[in-house]
Amino acid sequence: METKATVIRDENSETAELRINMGPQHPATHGVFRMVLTLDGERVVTVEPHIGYLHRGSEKLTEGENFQQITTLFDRLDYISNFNNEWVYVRTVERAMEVEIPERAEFIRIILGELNRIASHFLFYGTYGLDIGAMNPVMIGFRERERIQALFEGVSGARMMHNYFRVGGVKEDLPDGFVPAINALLEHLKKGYEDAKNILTESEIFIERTAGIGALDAERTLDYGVTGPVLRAAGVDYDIRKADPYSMYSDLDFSVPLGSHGDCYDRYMVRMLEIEQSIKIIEQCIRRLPDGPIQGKVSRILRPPEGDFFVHGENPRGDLGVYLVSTGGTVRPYRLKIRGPSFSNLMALSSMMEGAYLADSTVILGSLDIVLGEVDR
Amino acid sequence: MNISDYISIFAIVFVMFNGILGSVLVVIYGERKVLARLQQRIGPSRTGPWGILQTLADAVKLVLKEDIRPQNSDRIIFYLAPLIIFTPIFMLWVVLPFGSGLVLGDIDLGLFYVSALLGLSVVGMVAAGWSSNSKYAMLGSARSAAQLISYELPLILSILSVGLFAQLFTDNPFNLSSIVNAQAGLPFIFVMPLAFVLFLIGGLAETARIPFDIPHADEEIVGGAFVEYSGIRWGAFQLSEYTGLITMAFLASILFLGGWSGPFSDKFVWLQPFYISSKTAFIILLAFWIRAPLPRLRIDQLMAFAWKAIIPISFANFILVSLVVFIGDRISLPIFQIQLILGLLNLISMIALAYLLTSRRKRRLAVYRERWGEK
Amino acid sequence: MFTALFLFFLWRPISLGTTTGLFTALKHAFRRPVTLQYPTEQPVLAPRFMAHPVLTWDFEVDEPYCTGCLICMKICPTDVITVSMKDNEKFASEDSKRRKIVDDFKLDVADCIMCGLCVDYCNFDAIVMSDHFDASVDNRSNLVHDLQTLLDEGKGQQEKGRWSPPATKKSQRRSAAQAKVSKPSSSEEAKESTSEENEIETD
Amino acid sequence: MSTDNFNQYTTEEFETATRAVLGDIKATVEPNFGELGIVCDRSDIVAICKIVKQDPGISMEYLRSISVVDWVEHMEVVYHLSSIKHMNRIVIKVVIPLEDLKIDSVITVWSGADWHEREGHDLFGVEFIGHPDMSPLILYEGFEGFPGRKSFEIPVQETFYGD
Repeated sequence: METKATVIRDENSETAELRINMGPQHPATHGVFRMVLTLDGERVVTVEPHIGYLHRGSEKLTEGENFQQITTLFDRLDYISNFNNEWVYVRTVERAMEVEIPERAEFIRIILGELNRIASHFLFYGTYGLDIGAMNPVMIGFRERERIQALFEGVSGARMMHNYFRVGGVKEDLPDGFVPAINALLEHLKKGYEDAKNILTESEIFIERTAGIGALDAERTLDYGVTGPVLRAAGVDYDIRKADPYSMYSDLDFSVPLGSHGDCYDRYMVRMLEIEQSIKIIEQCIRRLPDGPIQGKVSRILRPPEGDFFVHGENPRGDLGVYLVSTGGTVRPYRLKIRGPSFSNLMALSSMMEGAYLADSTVILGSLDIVLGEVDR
Repeated sequence: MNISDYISIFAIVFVMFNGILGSVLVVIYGERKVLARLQQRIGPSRTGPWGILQTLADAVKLVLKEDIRPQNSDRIIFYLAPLIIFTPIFMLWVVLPFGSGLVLGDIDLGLFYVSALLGLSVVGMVAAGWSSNSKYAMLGSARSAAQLISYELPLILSILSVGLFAQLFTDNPFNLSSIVNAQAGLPFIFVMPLAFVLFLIGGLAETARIPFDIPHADEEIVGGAFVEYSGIRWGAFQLSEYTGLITMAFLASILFLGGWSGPFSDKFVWLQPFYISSKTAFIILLAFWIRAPLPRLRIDQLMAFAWKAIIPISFANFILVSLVVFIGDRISLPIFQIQLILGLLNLISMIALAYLLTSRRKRRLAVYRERWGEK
Repeated sequence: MFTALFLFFLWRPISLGTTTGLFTALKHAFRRPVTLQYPTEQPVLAPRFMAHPVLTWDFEVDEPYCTGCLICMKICPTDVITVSMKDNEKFASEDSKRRKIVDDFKLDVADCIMCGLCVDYCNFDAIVMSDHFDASVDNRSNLVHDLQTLLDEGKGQQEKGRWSPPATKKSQRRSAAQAKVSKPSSSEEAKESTSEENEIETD
Repeated sequence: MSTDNFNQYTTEEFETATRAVLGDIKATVEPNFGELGIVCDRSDIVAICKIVKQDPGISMEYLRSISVVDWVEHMEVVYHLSSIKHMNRIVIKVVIPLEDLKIDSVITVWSGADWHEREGHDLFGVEFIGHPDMSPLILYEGFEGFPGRKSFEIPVQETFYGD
């Protein structure tokens, strides 16, 4: 459990710190992330994160696209939870244009968004298992995510880059036979969740590897602007779905799992319990899914009024915020700033990692569950 | 020795060598297939029927690949390191018996020879890590040096306890063939299960397999000591890894599972290699199974596990076996009774250890329960 | 008896979390593999599956639905579509109601992001997303599809039933989507909406 | 922290509370699309940030983002703050002239300002005084120009269609 050990040194011997370069091509950096570690033996002394290898200038690109086209860019930010990204963006424009969204569209969005959260957390589960050295989790994680993506394909026509949410509603109505399909899917997911839990949650080696590793207390976590499961693992009750409810979340019954120690194990547990909660939310939504239109009254050419709008939503990784500056009457945003949760979460990395073992560095990085598409934008 | 002797030795060595190479191919194929099944996959299925030629295709690819040496590496040691690892593992097979009399060199100090050669591969690892001029390789070799040396002790202590116990049956207790003969009545696994478990743990660690694959740790140091190697040299490392696994399983089946002995093995000599290889295969399958769901330990936890748990237990086990053998020999108990006493003692100590382990687990789980409630 | 006692004392180590993991893995070995043997087993594609866009063919008049109105070109986020229009000869001979018809249509699949916006914004239901997902070729220039290829592919899609004629499809979707009152026949609506919706600005 | 004290204030109460807390500092405080907008001078930014973070009634402990907006004739730095205790949000806007693109860093108030400020420096060339490390974050070393600005032209790359 103890993370700090005394380093015994022979005063006469000469030692030098070892600087190793992890990434951008490294199996455990989750994409093109690079960190320069200074090691004292097996122990990490300092960490220098380097990002930007996936910088595509998304913010700049939005200034050249119509409001309808920007959804496609948001699909490619956090490419694990595409629906959630699109959702925050369309909510921003809806907020600016004061569009009313039909209830059915809201429920469709919640179902898809929560499913995407489950898919994202399953992917986290898999890669996290792999970061720690276990092989089976990644297969279970991908197996379940694959099932969810097959459903997404039926709904939106694409497995990842959906472009399905529209300002004012969604693109098409749900396909025939969606409700039986999603009920069957939820049964599968529950079984898969049990499998997943059996392999890692109570495994002694897993607890040994994660409990007490990379711990940050609530105050410091918040100081870095960390959000999402990482913040909730530190015990801060901040879930935008509860704290600043959007869509129909205020009507739905679910709880926010909270950790207490803020270490890697708590982050893992928070995510796993969020899968349970998301399943609960989806079940409620299916029960309450009303008939009716799926598209509010919006003109086909979007011209938000003048002003600046900041809208945020709870992504699987945390608080995704979109800051839209509109000069009014134009079909393009003047400026669109994206506040990615992974970007802020990654800032806390170096203070989590100092003093940990080299082997823990991948465990800590994995527990943040970053997506580089969103960090670099 | 005349020329025909040399030719026959050469022929035997040639057959042995290729036999091992072939079995490595089979084991790698088997690992991929078994792991795939444990993960609800199919595994290799395209090359040949059921994909049986997949490892062969991989081997051919490795041979044809460009052989790269990093610029500032130490040339001689870099090229020598694969050989240093490769050779001792193959030299081990000289003394390993496939059946009664079916052994190349049936030397008296077989166990001694085995434990000496097992320790050699660490030299190759360090050489490879040092010469490649890569920090990842260096870390990997440092890790493997620490790990291999730590786990050599329990391994050798459990081997020694087998030799000690074999004393009761034979005058030649360090000879592998006579150890197998000693198990004709009752395989040693029933007499000293504790030593068997220790041997398995030590063997997993020696061959650097999950949960002890810290020297390789693909997610941290990307392959460890041989990260800079490519082509056939990398293949040589991989080959010796898997030969190591086969050797460990083979040794376990010789020392604990009764080797070639089995039903009718005396009457039909051709059954003997079959028995020993199926026992070996069983142990290898066990290693595959363990590999599938378990995470990897951290280096400090691994060392703590070795020095705080495994090594004291090995010593205790060794002392226990020697006491029982010594006293039993002195008061000239029948062998069956000695076996019974030792087996019972072993069982009791295993149960005690199991409780120790679970109480440790309770402590560990207390953290979990306190945080996340009764699950 | 002996075994039972042994197992009784060993139940605790067997109930270890790590052991549970081991047995869960073993359980997986007796389930059916989830692998899809791709080239031999083809995936079942959803009816809405989107690969790159292709053009549809009006079998009644024997000409493309596309009038070359450029709206797809304007709405495309990655600018992969290049269209030009010409006067329709069949309109002169009163075989067709389309005054203009597509002259040339180029689609660069290499840059296409398969978002489906062109299908959404097409006023004439002339575009449909194909299900041709294995689009790899050995030269990039083969990824630039011209009008003829797109129409041929579109015919294939129509035969597969992945597209329904505009009379049913668009009006259905509109009524479902915006609960509007149904509009008069499609050609008039098309003319109206062209003038209105061509406003989607390129700059 | 429990969910009980969410939205402790109404918008008006929050506005008056914030005004009272700011005291002598010259700043306009008015609602800005669902958030409370503060427009202030650039010399006061650190002082204001410290006040709104440390005051228990406002308690803006969470810095959501720092954005730079290029208005061609001047730049604007926008700070989005949020309180997790009270669930109120503040947006602080500071105008800085093009000739002197400098503003005090708020990294002493929130450590999370680190990368946001570096990004602003990368993309817009705004210098945050007091930030310990202003090296490029998402651009490579030696990149010419400021790609976030309106004046930056995105270089057009010809697609290579093979031989």
